[in-house]
Amino acid sequence: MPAILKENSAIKFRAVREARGDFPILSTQMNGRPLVFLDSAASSQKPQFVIDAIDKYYREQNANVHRGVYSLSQLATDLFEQSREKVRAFINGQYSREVIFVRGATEGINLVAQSYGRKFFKPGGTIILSQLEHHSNIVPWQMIAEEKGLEIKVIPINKEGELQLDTFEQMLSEKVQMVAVNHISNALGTVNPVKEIVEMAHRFDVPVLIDGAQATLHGSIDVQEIGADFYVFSGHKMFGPTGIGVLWGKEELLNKMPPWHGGGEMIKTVSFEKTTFNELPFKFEAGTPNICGSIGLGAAVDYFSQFDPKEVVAYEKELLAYCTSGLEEVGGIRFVGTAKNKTSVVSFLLEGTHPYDVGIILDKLGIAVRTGHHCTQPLMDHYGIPGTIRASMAMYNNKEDIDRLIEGVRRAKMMLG
Amino acid sequence: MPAILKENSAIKFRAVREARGDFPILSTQMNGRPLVFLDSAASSQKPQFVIDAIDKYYREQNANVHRGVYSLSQLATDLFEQSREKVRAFINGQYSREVIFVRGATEGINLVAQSYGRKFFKPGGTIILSQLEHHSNIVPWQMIAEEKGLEIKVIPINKEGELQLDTFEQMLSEKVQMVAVNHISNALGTVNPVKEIVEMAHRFDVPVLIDGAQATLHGSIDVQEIGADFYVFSGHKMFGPTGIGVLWGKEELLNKMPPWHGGGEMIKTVSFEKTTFNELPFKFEAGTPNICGSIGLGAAVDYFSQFDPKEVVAYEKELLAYCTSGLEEVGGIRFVGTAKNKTSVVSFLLEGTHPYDVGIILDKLGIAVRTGHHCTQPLMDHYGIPGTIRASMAMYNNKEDIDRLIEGVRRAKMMLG
Amino acid sequence: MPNINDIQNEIIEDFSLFDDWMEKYEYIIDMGKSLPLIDEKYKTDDYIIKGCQSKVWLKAEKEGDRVNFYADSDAVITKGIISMLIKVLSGQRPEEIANADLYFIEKIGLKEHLSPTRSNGLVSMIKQMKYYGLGMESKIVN
Amino acid sequence: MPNINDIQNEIIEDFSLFDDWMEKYEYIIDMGKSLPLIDEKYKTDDYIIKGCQSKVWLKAEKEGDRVNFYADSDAVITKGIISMLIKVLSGQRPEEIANADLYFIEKIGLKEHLSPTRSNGLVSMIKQMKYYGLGMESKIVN
Ligand SMILES: Cc1ncc(COP(=O)(O)O)c(C=O)c1O
Ligand SMILES: Cc1ncc(COP(=O)(O)O)c(C=O)c1O
Repeated sequence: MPAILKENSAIKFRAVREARGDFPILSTQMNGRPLVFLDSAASSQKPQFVIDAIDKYYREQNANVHRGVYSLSQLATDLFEQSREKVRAFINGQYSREVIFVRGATEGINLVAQSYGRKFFKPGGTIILSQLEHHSNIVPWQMIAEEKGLEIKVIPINKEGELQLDTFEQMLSEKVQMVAVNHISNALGTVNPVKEIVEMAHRFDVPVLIDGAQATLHGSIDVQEIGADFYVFSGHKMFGPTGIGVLWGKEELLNKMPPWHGGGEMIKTVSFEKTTFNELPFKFEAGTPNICGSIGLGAAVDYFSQFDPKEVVAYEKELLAYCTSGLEEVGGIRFVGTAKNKTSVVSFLLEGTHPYDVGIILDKLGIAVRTGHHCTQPLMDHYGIPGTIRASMAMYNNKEDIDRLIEGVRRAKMMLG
Repeated sequence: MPAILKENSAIKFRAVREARGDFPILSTQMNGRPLVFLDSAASSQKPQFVIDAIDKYYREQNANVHRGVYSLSQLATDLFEQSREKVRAFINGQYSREVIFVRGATEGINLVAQSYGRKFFKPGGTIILSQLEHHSNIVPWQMIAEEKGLEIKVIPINKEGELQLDTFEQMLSEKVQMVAVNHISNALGTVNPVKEIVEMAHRFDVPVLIDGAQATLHGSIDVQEIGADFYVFSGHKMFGPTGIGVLWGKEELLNKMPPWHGGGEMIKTVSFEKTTFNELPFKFEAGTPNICGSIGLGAAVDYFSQFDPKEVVAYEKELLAYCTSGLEEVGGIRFVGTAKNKTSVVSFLLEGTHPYDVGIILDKLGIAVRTGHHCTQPLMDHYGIPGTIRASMAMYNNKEDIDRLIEGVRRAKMMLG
Repeated sequence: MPNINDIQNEIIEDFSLFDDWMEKYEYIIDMGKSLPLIDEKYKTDDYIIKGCQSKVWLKAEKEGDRVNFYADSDAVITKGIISMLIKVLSGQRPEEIANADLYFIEKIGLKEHLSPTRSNGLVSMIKQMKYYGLGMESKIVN
Repeated sequence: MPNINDIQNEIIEDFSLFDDWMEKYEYIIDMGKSLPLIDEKYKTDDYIIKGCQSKVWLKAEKEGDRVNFYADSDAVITKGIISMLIKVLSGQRPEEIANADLYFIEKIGLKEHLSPTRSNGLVSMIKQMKYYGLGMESKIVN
């Protein structure tokens, strides 16, 4: 159990149903109708609590960090480093210095691919990804694979959209130099058995990066329990600000990796003859960091801890079931991704229509869903479809949102059919 | 003249003296005294105008960009791309697609060093930097120089802290593959003759990167007039949010450079067999960008345009002169950096004291200055000093701030002397 | 052949009859459904303009001093808009195509579909049509 | 030799006499100025603990069952605080040093100087002193 839960076990949690009121944007309108926001997998909305933290930072606390002796700079530094510690607790990492602030999941993956990859990848080796991956967990590996002469292999999925672990097992060998898979699929919602994947890979001493971009919206994570070597995620997908994310890595590995970006903050001493690098986490944080972004992410973690994660999961499951059965009743729906273990994401097609057309009509009705390939073209190619309509739900959604969606899909069916 | 000025020539500017009231943090206290903020070269404070733009974004406009067909996502995308256009106008770039959003100046320099450098640098070549550079404009070049086998040469300075252009001229040859110098020195305030430097380098077809981190706080820039190939700066140093900055580059060069980070947004098509990359600017913007950061930076540009740049410069020169003569009267002051052309930065030492001790005492008096090496260790080594006390002023400072500083330095002198 | 602005004004008049977005979209969808706009054999990568959201195929043919356009999309709303663009531009003289001010789109309230950030392929398609008008055959793939 | 907490309490009492930060800092500065805390020959890179803002040199010597500390800094306020730390920890038994709870720093209102983010070298210095207490000679350079 993540530390954050243990610490909070005495706390009286707020009811999940209260969450909705915390998000100002959910009371706005889109095309003249109350906004129904069902695109949280692309980016979540922000509670007033996080917005306030940002506002307060710029009004009262702003200064550059790690540099000034004056109190304001000390305050900003303390807030920034406290956020690092909050994130550590949220993912139950061992040390806060294992938490590297980056722009988002994408940058975290690039950091590992470039820094770890350039030092440790050997020509002729293999990188294992999965058919479910987001482009951000494909392209960085393709780039380093091409540079260093490695091959990429892909864990296949069954028609429900679940990873085929038996095939994965056969793919593993000493030649494999990295396994990188997502915790939860953004396009389908499949929750992957990451703990098993890590165990299997570790039998061959293969390091594993878990792309947790879609996992942190649904509650805290336990990286030690998962056992991964690297875990990345984005603040904007978990009620936090844009422009901030986290690479967590095992200290031992991060210590062995060369720095990636050079600049201020990441050095110990600089001369034109010889430069020595700083320790973790600063070694990987060149330049002025996104100070306010980190503090906003810390606030998002605090916001989360007001709710009982078990209740969040249960509530989201309820929404998922309600949405799925509602859409079934409409008729002519093809669900894409029907894994047994999935989060509150429903990807579907409406027979005889293009997702874009459905998206346009829903938009006119004030309903925000995502249509298209969801940055998972290889997955769409696998299913032989151009894309899907995806409704992704967070704890701030409610059944009325789903009712509006279902009604909207009915309308689209009527208009397009 | 930058386009932004032309466009605004009919506008009635606000008086620079009104600026101070726009910055909420300047009415707060530090150690029980009204804050005197004199560390704008490290990070500027933010006007309510920028804070409001951020607040509004999260309360009313937030969604992921370039992805959704729904109106909210279109709105966020439009705001994001409008900010790119605002930045283009602010620096008078030719096309907005030449404006690449990055985390800050440091990331911009790393991007060029890694992407341009890895493709075009040839072993045995030379990179020219200057003695004045910030670590962020040294270390990225050292890293790529080491990787590719290049040598770094350094433009020397005279004792006033001005670049020696005659020596620079002698250093130039066909072997030189990049010149990277700052527009304005953060440690000394020296304004460098960047246009001349570019002209000289271009005679040998050597590309030039200008580190403009310290320049944008003092008004708009004209990259076409300067003639540079690359120009980088940070939002947080120009009234904008943290976590956002800009690499501007000539389209022709940017087009030739390979992508650096891989991921969503920067691709056209992805398959496990073959991935094709997107056009400018997206080729260099992998993953979800700092959407709110970019919009905040656009707001900072708008804020700037409320004032007459000529008046800003004149006002800051007045503050500089007032501060310099005030400190002279204290006695025992050694000024470090006395270039003829400098911005409102005063770097100094108080005889017989350590900068840290002075910084601590000023802090107790509510005065925020920066002490230390200012991320310019080679420059400090050049002067044979561990660091300086640096007061850096922006248009929101006033003479009372300087009076408080002078009084504080007197007090420090008394206590430490 | 009526000129570009006559056709635009006609479309604007047609649309002025609609009371709400529903009727308007139903009309666009109908147009998208009814018209065969391009021969299936041209729906290949040679003629594609790729938007992130929907695909567009476009073919131009010169006939005397006129340019004829044939186009299609896999999304029906996109196709409906295309059919209006063809109505306005196809069969016109190159210079007129190149210089056309397509104000009808904004007037009938479809501006959002032609935002450069919409990525449905329509902006690139119009650019491409105007290139043809300029006698340039270079293909822009977006 | 009085024990660690006795000395701490004494310092706290001394400081309770001061009315404001000025007097307090004048006292610390005086301490920083007066004491020769380490032999010049030890102010080398072998004994340095590098803060970003000020340098600290630290040397430990075992004498019987006690550890003596000698230290210095190039910044006088840092040096003044060092002199108090030496007063408290030098000449004590290793286990006591290792286990010492240095509460006086907070009590006299200097906590901020020992924030891990202060980068004046003091935090690393205390860590180093405690390492010596544990009999570990590994040097931490910060
Ligand atoms: C001259 C100069 N260059 C580069 C930088 C680095 O900027 P940032 O830390 O925002 O990336 C700075 C600021 O610290 C600077 O003053
Ligand atoms: C599974 C997955 N991985 C990676 C990413 C990339 O995250 P970001 O764009 O915030 O870097 C996303 C989100 O788009 C995602 O859903």
